[in-house]
Amino acid sequence: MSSKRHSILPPVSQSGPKPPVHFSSSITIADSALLIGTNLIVIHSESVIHPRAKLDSLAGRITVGRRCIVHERATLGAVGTSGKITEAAVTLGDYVTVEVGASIEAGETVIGEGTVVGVGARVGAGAVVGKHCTLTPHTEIAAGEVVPDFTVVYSNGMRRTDKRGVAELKNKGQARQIDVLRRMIPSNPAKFA
Amino acid sequence: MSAPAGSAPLPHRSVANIRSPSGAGHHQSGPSTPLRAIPSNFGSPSSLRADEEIIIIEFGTRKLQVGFSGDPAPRGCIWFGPDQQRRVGDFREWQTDYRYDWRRAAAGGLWGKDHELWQYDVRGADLGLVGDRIERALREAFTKYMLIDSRPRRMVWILPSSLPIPLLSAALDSIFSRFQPPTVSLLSSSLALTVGAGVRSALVVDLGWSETVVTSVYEYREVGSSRSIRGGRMLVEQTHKLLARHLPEARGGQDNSQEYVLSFEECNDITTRMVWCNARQRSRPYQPSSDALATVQEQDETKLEGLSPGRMHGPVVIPLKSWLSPTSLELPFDALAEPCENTFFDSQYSHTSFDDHELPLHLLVYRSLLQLPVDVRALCMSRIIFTGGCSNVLGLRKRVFDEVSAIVRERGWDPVQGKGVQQFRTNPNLNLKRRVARQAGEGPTGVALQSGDGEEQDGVWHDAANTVPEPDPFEEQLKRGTDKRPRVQGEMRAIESLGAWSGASLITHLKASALATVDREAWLQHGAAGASKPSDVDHKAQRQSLGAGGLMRGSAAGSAWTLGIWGAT
Amino acid sequence: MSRRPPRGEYIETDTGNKVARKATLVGTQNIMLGGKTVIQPEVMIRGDLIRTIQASSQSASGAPPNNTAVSIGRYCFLSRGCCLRPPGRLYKGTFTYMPLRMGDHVFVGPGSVIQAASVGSHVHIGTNVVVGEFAIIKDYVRILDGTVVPPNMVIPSLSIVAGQPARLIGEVPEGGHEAFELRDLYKTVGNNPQPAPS
Amino acid sequence: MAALTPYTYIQCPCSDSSTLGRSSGPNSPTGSEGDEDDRTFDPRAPRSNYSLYPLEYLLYCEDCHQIRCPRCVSEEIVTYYCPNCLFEVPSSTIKSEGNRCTRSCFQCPICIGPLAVTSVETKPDPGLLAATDNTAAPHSGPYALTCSYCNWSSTEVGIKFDKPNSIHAQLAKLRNGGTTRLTAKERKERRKDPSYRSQAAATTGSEGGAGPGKEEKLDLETQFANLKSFYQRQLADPNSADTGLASLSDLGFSSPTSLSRIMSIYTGGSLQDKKAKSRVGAMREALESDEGLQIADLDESAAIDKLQTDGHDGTASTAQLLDQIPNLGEAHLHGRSRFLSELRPIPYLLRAKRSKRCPVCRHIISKPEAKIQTTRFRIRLVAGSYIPSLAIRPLSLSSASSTSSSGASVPGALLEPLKPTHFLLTFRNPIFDTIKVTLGAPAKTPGRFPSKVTVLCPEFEIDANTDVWDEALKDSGERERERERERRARRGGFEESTTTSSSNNHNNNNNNNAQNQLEVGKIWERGRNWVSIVVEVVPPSLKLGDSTGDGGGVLREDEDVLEIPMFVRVEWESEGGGDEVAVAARDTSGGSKEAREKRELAYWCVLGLGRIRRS
Repeated sequence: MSSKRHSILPPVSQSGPKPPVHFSSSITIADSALLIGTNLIVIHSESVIHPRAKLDSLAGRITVGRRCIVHERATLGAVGTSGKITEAAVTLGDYVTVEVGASIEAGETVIGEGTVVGVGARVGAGAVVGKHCTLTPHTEIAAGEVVPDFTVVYSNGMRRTDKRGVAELKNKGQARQIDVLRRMIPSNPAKFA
Repeated sequence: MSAPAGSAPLPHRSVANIRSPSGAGHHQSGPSTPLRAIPSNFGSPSSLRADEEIIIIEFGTRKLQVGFSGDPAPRGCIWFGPDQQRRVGDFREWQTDYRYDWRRAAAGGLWGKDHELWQYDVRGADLGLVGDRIERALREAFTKYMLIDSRPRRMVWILPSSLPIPLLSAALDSIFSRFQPPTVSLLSSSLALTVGAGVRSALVVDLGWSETVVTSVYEYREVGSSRSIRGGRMLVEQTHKLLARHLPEARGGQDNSQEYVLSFEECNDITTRMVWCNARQRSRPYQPSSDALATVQEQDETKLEGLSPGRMHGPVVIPLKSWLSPTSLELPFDALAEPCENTFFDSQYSHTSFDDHELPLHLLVYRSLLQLPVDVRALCMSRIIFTGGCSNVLGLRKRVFDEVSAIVRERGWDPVQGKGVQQFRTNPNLNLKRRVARQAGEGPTGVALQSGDGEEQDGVWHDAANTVPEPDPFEEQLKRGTDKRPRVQGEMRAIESLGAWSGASLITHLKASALATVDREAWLQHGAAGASKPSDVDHKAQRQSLGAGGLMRGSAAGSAWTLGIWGAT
Repeated sequence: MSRRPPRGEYIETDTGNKVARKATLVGTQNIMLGGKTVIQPEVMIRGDLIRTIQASSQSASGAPPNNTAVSIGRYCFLSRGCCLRPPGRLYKGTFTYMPLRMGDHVFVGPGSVIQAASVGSHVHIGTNVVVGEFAIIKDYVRILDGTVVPPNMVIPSLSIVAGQPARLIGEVPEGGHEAFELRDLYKTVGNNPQPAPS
Repeated sequence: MAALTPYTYIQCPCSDSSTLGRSSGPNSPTGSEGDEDDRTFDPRAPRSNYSLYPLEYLLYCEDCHQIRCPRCVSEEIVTYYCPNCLFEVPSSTIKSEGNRCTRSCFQCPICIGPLAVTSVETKPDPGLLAATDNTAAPHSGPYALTCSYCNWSSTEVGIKFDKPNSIHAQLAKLRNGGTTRLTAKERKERRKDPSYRSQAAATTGSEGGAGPGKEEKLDLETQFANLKSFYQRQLADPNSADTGLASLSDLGFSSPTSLSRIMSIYTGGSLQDKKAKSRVGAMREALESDEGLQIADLDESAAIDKLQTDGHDGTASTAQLLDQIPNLGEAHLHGRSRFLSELRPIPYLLRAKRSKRCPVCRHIISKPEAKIQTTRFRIRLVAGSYIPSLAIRPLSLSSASSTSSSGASVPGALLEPLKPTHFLLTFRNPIFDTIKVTLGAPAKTPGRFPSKVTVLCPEFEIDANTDVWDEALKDSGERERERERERRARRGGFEESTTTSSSNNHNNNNNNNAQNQLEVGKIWERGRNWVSIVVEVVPPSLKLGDSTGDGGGVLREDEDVLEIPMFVRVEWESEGGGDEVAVAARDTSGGSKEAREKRELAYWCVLGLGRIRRS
């Protein structure tokens, strides 16, 4: 392949209005990330938004905490079952990881600090996931459900409590990962500003 | 290779048979159908035989335990379930969208039945299917857990002594024709348990799945056995009742037709996880008024013995997935003792109101002790072995033990005061005890009375009675012999056994011979029909417990062999 | 080349690769295709996540040849919407990505996400499968739909796995090997596809 | 699950022999009553699930010219290996180690995902940290096994390790909760010094109280060992071993004369000197824990309390308990094995490469290379390269014949009840002789919902699979061309219509001309080594209503799948074969046996066509 272009990136369908954003200066956001909607999108310091990640503030404000990683194709603020507009559609605490293809529906949905939303997992509208939880891949959290801190949801809905007490280590790891990512992902906050 | 094998055409070649398997079915009676060739064609050359690696298989109603002799524990344990009954290469159970539709199965009359290898009631049973199931389970065990090739190996089977012959022969058929063990030796589970406990006599209380069996073993011989339908299945049913009762009434009318509102799998799971058993209540008199309800007992459970005083009735949350809508149920912890209460004790009823086949456990144990001659009883009561799946119900063993000792304290071993003939008939305890009393006295005369209520129990029972005279004479010898070496007896005591499988492993490892040993060629030629009934072997045998003669003849393979106790019926 | 006027939904390279124009390939210079590989629309490959452990100085721009992030063999078939990304982990205290290597005749079902360290040859990965980081999948492996292969899992050859998390549920029978062959499938897509054989 | 791609299952003929193998004595009157009535094979009979196989599971014996299924081959182990670390395991160590990996390969007791060794002190995220580089990692012990899927850690059951390697050995010495356990050997030594007793009582006390008095609580392994040595001591006889054995067997298992024997023995035993013990006469019971006797400890109140406090979440599911291996390191955990705290990491079960022999002629029909890494086979005689493969496609009749088009034209679509539907069966001949195929299918499929079946062309020949190189070195180009032909042929069979099928040259297609309408006895179309015919089925309506006997009014699983049993007979002549096809064709009553040159293969198969729409 000709090495001129480093990517084959078919144009992103920038449908809908361009949402107002409030970015920390230290964030990393790929220019093929997809930000749509009408409400404010807040991204706090050192968070990383992968290419093709989708933040949709149509149903309310989207807030991404510090040192979060939102992977490709993850969707924050998907207008789910409840199409109603809320003040804060999706709120991610600090050190949250939203894995590939995971989707977090809009509607006062909260993801606690240090929680990992696994690949292809779905968090329903209004669900409140506690701190340092692990939602394994393909996990489904029903709308409005409350998941206590340190819960591990695995094998189609089985639950247990994470007793390892490695929260702060995971956060450290996350920080290191972010160091690497920001070197790899060309950030282009200007595009969304 | 054996001669018939050589002469017979290969089964595959003969199209006719393939075309109509059922039609072929008619030939079955013929002892030497050409198609037998296949089995005997499998590695008969002894060179192909595995160096003595004896395989021990314990058959249960719901699981198969398999391992090598000399091992302390089985290598693999295969549970029977609907997923095993699928075709090869059918992986639907793993599809994310697939859920086993238990409601259909339940409607088909098998709520949990498809988790059982067999039912003892063989009427209308597809024995071929039983054979297939055993074969598949065994194959899985061999390839997955034992990692052995398919060279023929000797086998030792551990079977409940009440296994009906049709089932036994179905099993033998499929194993002999599919795995070619040169011989299959049969052991009764209660014996294996006894050996596994290091004793020669014991009262084996097998809290099994389909029924609870109390077997008294004396000097390695089953001298008596009585059973009650109160077993694991009943317990799970009771658990289901309990849960169903606590489910919100908004059950949805469409489900009223359904007898079951929860899946067997789930109830079974909850039973094994959460169900426990109340300790015996000091306060309660032994015979409560028959109008006392199970619920009544709940309240005063705080002052149960053996429970820490500080216990509060905290509710237990149990998630239910198989209900119409997945939910989680809050139950008082004590409620989870009800199923066990109702299944095994039913103490709200007076003990006279039970039929022989549904005796509560403590009565069952007490009575089977009562039926024993004094000396045997003395030994057995201090060698009680609890086994079977339900012995895992927390507190159950102690409860049974306490209840029984209580009865003993109350009545000792004296016959209850019987009045009138009809009462003599209705109240089984009566004649039993009287018989025992007599036997203890002058022995054999007991037989006449005994025959009255022998109906429930197959052959073994009669043997029990009949053996009575024999122990007596040398029991004095025994006493004399052992006064320097005191044997614990006369006091209630429960002992731990390694379990039937491990016991059998010991027996085999020590090269002791089994109850009966079936030779492959002999079986393939005659099947169960070829087994000479113990009675035919010699008439003493009949009088012996355990359908004796099984051992002696059986080991002399070929000539006249029996199915041991299983051939006794 | 994607500058060329689109002549069909696939770009067909001279090595026989068929890459959908609608596929998202990030950091193509770090993606090695063995040839005759089909990449369907909406496939995403993260070539930009390269290993940084040996020389953290070099950035994604100056790419030495050893910088391969994702290497794919011949006759692989990446179905619509699947995603290949190199696995990353902490190694001696620092975080790095490691290359994802894929053999020949690997079928990746729609919507699956692959973060394995290595995928062997003749592997069939079903629909909506998640292969966790640093999983190692050997040859002739069949992964059924919806399976979640946990991180670091090793799947030996000729295995059939399924479940969440994945567990061995069977072995590929002797007669089943030919089914992994993807040449025919290769022909059924592209700008002038041919129908599958009966 | 509405969609269902058509499938084929084949019944290995051996399963009939098994049916017959069951000697039905007087004892088994009801043997295989399932299909006693109708003479056709019923795919829904519960038993058939055990005899049906997809083609790829079947092998073929070239010498017996027979299909061999997993049930009727005899296997031999080629190599043992661990599926996790992929190390080969010498067969010598297999048995002693319980067929499990003795390195550090474990599965999670909670979710059975793989466990990785991670350092406990500086705990890195196991999700991000692979097991392998702990050795390289700077940090040092203690270590734990952690699951990177469900985040379980062996510390939850109080187990930590000093070294990151040879976990298996370390684990064997550890009880849940971290207390060390003694091997039987150590136990013996320790038993000498009194100080141990107290300590033992202490450790065991935690697991529900030690036995009364000096009773020592033995773990299963030790109890077994003690019992074994006890019995051996009892049986050992200085004079002759066999009498020793005899004593147990006879006593034990009640020979008719056992009574007299017992008598003599006990009289013999009554002279009680220590030596008497070792005599035949002294076969006695175990009296103390050293001899394996264990007094049961029935007080489980502690466990019950734990059950209440831990609740449902504290207990293991039946599935989890299933994966556990018997914990020989503990005494009987009667009820207590249910608690999560009792679960232990599961050492990986080893796997084996197996070669397979024909049970009849003992020839090898499948033999993999011994090396673990390779997937090559030395020998691999799969049925697929000997018996015709069968592909099923729903057939939507083009314009020409209207009658019953649409219907199931889309693969996987539901079949309309009571509406004739057509399917195209394509038989492909893999062997290098022309084969003659005869199909037999019941007019009505068995079961509660019989559907009408008509095979339009039940008898036909398929030309040999000539082009060896074609198949051998899969030259795609050639196959391409071939497929091209088929495709166009399918589109109406114009083109290269030549003489009827006879010998083997590439381009001859039997000319079933133009818009092929359904003619009985006519092949739909034919290719180089394949023939496709049409089957017409009329699905039943799945009306339940009056519950038809068993199963009640409910539709059983898969009862809505239209499955037709079909008896396939394949005849061909290996070179030099006399022509008696016509003769043997009719009489199936085993005239085939005699025919030497003529080969014949016959088996039932089941065609799953699709699901029927519920009415």
